[in-house]
Amino acid sequence: MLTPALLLSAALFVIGTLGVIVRRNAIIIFLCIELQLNAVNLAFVALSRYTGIEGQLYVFFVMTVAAAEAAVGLAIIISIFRHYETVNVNKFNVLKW
Amino acid sequence: MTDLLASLRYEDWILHALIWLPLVGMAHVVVSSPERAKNLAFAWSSIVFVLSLGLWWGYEPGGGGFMLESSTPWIESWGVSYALGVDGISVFMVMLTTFTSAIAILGSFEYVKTRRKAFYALMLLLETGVLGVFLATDIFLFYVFFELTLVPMYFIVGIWGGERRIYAAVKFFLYTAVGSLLMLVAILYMYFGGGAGSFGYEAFLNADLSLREQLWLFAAFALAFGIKVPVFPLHTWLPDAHVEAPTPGSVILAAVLLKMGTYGFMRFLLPFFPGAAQHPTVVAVMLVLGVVGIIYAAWVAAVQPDAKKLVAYTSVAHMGFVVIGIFALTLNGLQGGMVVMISHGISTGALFLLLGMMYERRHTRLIEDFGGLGRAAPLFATAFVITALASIGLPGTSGFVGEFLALLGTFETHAVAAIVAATGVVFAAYYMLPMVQRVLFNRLDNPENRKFPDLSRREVVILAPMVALMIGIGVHPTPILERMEPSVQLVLERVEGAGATLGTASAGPSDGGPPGYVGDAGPGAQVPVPATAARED
Amino acid sequence: MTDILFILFAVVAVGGAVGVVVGRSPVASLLFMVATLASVAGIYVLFEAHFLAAIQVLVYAGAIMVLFLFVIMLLNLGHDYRADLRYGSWSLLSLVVVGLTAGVLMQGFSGDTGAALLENGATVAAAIDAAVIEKGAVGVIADPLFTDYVVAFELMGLLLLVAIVAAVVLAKPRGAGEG
Amino acid sequence: MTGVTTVESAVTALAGTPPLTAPPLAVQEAASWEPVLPGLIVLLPLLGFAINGFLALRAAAVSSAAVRSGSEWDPFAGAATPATHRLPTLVGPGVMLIAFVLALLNFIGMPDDLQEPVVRSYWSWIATGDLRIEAALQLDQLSAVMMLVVTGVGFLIHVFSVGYMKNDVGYPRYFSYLNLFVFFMLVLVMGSGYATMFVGWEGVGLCSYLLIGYWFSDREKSDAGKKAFIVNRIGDVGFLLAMFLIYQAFGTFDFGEVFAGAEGGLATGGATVTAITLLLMLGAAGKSAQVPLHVWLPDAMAGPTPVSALIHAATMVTAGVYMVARSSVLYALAPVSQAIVAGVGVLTALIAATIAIQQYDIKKVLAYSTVSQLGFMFLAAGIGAFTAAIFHLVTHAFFKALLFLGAGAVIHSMHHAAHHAERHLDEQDMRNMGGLRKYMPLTCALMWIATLAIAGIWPFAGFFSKDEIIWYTAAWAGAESNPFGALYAVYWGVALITALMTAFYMTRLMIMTFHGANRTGAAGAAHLHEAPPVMTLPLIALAALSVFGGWINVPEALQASFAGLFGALPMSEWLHHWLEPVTHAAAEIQVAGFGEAAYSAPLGGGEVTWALVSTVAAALTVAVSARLLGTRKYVAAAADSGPRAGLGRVLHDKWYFDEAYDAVIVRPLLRLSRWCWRFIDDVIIDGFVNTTAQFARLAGWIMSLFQTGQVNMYAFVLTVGVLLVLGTTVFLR
Repeated sequence: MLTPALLLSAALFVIGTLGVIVRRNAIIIFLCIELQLNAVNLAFVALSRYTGIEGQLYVFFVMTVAAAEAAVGLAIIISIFRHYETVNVNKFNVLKW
Repeated sequence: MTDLLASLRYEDWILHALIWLPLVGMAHVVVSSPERAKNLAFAWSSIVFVLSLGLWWGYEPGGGGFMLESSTPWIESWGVSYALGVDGISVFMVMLTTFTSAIAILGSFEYVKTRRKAFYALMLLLETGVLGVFLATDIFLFYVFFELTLVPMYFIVGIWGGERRIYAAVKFFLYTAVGSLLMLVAILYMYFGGGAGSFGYEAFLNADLSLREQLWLFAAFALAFGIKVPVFPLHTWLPDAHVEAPTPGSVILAAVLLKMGTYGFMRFLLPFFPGAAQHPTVVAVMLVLGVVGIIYAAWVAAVQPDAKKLVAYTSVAHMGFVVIGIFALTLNGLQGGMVVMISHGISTGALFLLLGMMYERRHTRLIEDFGGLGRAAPLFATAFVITALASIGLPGTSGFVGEFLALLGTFETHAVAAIVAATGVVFAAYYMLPMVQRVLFNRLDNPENRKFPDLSRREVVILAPMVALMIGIGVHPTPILERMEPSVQLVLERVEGAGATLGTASAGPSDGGPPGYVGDAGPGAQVPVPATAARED
Repeated sequence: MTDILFILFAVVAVGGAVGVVVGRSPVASLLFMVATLASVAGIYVLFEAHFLAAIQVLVYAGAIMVLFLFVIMLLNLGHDYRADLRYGSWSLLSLVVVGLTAGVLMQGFSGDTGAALLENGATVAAAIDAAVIEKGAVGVIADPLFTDYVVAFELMGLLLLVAIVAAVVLAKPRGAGEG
Repeated sequence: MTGVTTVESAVTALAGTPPLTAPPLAVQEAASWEPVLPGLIVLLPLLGFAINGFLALRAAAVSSAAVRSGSEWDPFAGAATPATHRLPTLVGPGVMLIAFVLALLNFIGMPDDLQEPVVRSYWSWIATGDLRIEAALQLDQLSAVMMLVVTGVGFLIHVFSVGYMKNDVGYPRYFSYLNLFVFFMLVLVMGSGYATMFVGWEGVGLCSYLLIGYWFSDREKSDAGKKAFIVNRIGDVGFLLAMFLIYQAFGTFDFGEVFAGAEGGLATGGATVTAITLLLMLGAAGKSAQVPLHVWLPDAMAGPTPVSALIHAATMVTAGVYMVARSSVLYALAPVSQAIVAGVGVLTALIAATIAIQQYDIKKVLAYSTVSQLGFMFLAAGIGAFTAAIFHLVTHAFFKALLFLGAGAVIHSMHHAAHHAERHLDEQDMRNMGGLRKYMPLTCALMWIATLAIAGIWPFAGFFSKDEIIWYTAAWAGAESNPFGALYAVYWGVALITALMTAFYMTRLMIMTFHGANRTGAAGAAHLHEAPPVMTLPLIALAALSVFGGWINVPEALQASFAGLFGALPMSEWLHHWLEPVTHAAAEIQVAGFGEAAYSAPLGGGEVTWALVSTVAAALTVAVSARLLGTRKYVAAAADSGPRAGLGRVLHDKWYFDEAYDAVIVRPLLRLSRWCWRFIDDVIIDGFVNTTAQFARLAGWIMSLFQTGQVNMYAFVLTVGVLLVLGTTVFLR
């Protein structure tokens, strides 16, 4: 059952990647990143059956980081939205050289 | 004096104190108020200077090796240690640094009006960096300090400089960084490939390098130091940096930072790569660059409309004398090079201070804006004339002793180079006297110049010791020469000793001569030549 | 039975993921995301990772997604769908690249690397199962977490703290801190 | 020291004879002589410099404050002259007087049989490795004579300056420079080695620079100072290089060791010694204004007239002659150099004399006359008549100082007249003078003495010294194995002609200045006056020396003839014997090389005959030209621009030396310098540097195209990157 799980993980990952590339809404980009993280988590869990419990520990850590990232990321989005009145990532490009 | 120093256990702490006290002072300046910054910085640099004076007695010229050595492991796994030491070559560089740092800080009181805390903090940081360069006996530590000096100087030029300060600062930074990165590569090569095994000075000395390797590494080191000196085609950063730098920056740059290059020649280049240093092509190239630097820079200096740029070019010419003195590989040449370094530090430093005083009063550096100042400001004019004369090497001033010895030493082994370089003496008058004339003499026809205030008491205090040193060293340089001699001799022995073995193996210039012939020969070795000349007749 | 469940969860998860990407409004995407998360949690259960499955539902699908929802509602988004999704050659190109990535990944996963892994998989799985019976689903995670990985665990705590502070600072309106 | 031994041993091995070692027996006795405070002689002028310099700075502080407030300070306007202007009168000449007395004591006390110089070393100046340069002074017969001239004539000129510079604002500064000059000059003549001598050598150059440009506000004057310094430095390079060669050959700079080494170790006419002497000659040519480096001296007349007298006539410019005489051993060993030195000397004498004929500026005439006389000294030094060179140096110091100071008195007087004249009056132009005898009879009389002296008319000083030079040229021309005998004969002829030209242009100067009708204009003429006693007293002293100074070296052959008043004149060949310890080595070498000098002229005739011929010819020249020029009508400078064309114009314009240097050296050098700066520095080197920077900037610009600021784009590129990495790991496994 390992291979199907990994294939599923890969599928979720590339869909998430696609989302990051084609969407402009910062929140949805965020969601897609979460999706990618979940795909990786899935691979970790699947592999933990074959390598040891550490895989699950990593998932635990990833979730924590995801939570922290979501908190900070969303705060940034709020802050940017206050300034630009939009969450369209194409609209904020002041860091462009 | 010696007893007093011994009772203070001077030798145990002095080198560490010299390096780190300016940093303590920097911290103090940072936490103080902008109004007090200048006094604090001057106080700290003066303390460092006074402490360094003890080296005059504390340093005993023995066998010429490092004195007051101390070493603590720093990064043990790489063989890096915090190793300090002082010898006859570095002791005067250290004293020159502490002296000019204090003078430069005192000289910046009126010049620097903005961001004073940052300025004085950077000046003290610069002092730490330079002292570290001169005192480090670990190559890694040396490199760290060598690079450290770039940072404060970059900001000093970039923040308090003139109109084109950004260009000048970036040019200065990139020019020097390019060279030192190549040197880093060479250092790493010696560490890994040369079998040095540690970054200690002795370990590098004993690195086992073939002549081919030596030549490449020599090139890398020479480029790094040659840019710092600066040697002829690598000099264009200097005039820009000098012109844009604030007065104290110029003073430190000319007096000390350039010396890091020639110091590197003597401390690292010659002893590390004796085979390359004796290679006839290498010697020829370095001598030609030195000679071209002397004459070319003098010519270019002579047509500068900007007084500061003129003096900047004279630095190139002066350092040319150091370069030929060093690569003549004679005792007199090396000693002369050292004295030129000291003398140039004092006289050019003083010239920059004087130009700074002119700029503070008139806000222009163009020579044509001045004229007749001798009538409006006689004290200023007197100091200016004496300094200019010391700069062009009038006998009785420090400049003469250095140039004379350097040329004499060069003449012993490379007469043609010395003959061409000696014309630099004429060209020195050719660039300096017209400037002196157009600034101090001629009619006082500009009403602005009529109001030119004479030296203030603070300015007299700045210039008096410098003038005294110029004349003092010119009249009685022997105490300095005898302190340097063992160390310089040691450098020479290392070059010649190693060169003799390499030379016979690689069928070099001493081919056919008995082994050790070069090594045995002191300066008197050339004497048989005239005897042969007499025989021809 | 597990195979059927796996296929079911997999289909829901992939469908949800596609829904996230193409969802018209952020809220729709969010709800698709919840579906995906839930089915991934289900797959966790199939892999005997009960504790993670619970956390996935509680923290991820519960807390984090609600946080997203709050933000979406706070910012009152969801009206500029046309400007949101990039069409045309860009999405085609993206599809190609992503498809290639997928292909490479599939190729990588379906190779024979796992042979050795699968061989001792049974023993590892048995050991985990035994540990679960002995310490419980939570204990089997908690035991290494508080022994071998305690430093990392503490750092996680610190990270969360920093994140909280950062979030508060960033989200606070400018100038609100004074007075 | 190893150097010397190596040379000696090498030479010993070659020649098979032991090198000259044993010093003369007189050393033991000589060592017992203690010179009287030689250090103090040098130190006193330095002390004077320090005091006067301090006063000068004090005074300058006051005057500059006045300048800054927009007025001018007149220190003599108030009721009492400030101390800064009173003290120098005491200090300046005072230290000179004490120094002169000390020098005199040393001179008198010096034993006749002193064979080796007495050296007093004070500290080790430059000591490193085998190089040992001592800060040491040396006393021997030559330096004693030079000390007397420097301090003696120097003292008289200091006294004269008190009157001449009385109303100058920079009075203390003037005396500080003058004292400093004497200090360096004494170092020059008393230094015990080439290095020490070089200190004085460049030092006097510095003082010359400062004094020529003393009135520095005047552009022309400060230009002249600068020119003097730079031209001198060209010579100094020669000196430097000669020193390097000397060090290489002998391992020392010390006179005693160098000469000992040269005598024993160098073959006559060898390449080394020829190179050394030629380079030294370049140095001497710079300092002593010999062709082609003579161009600075006429310009140097921009300085105050007493300065011209002291530095540019009596002492500094003779330093080159002194140096050649000091290095007599080396020159004797290099016949080629000798011939060149003599040739340069005689050429200089001729060229300068021709120029002097067509000058109108009284100081310019004297300046070219000085150059010409220096040429005579060089001729003497070149042919190996070192005593004659020093002799002429001494007598020239007397009468040329007198001429300059006399001219100073005239200018001083003219200066007052110019203030009141109805038109602008160049106070130094002889066309504005004429008939001054009426107003300043004493000066006129004294200057006539000097004129007769320089013209070489018996029994004045110049007769003996110049005649000796000419005679020795003739004598050595006929030496049996002199390879340049014919050349020497030419020198002799030219020297004779030049001597007559000297008589002519000096008579012209006197006639134009003191005789004929006055051209100053009535208003100005009313203010012409004789100089005050403080100025005339030194003139009288110098006049006495100009009359009797020649008697210190009456040639033995002449003593019994008319020239020695048939044996009545005392001190026959005194100077010659006095300098014997210094010059005998060179004389021996020369005799060994050339054989004995022939005691007859190329055209036949002995010394007495030719002495008679030359003095009669000179006297005739003076008489005839005085008669001819006396009747000639001169017009005032304003209406006269000198000869318009022909040789006269060329001479008036000084053979176009300055113009040629300007066109061939100065301008091209400036152009080259500017080209180096604008092209090599700015275009090539900085161009390369900046192009490198531009390249980096271009690369950065290309990379920045990817920085669109669009997150999607970044993600896309990131994915492509991941794809590439994954692809390689998966497929290239």
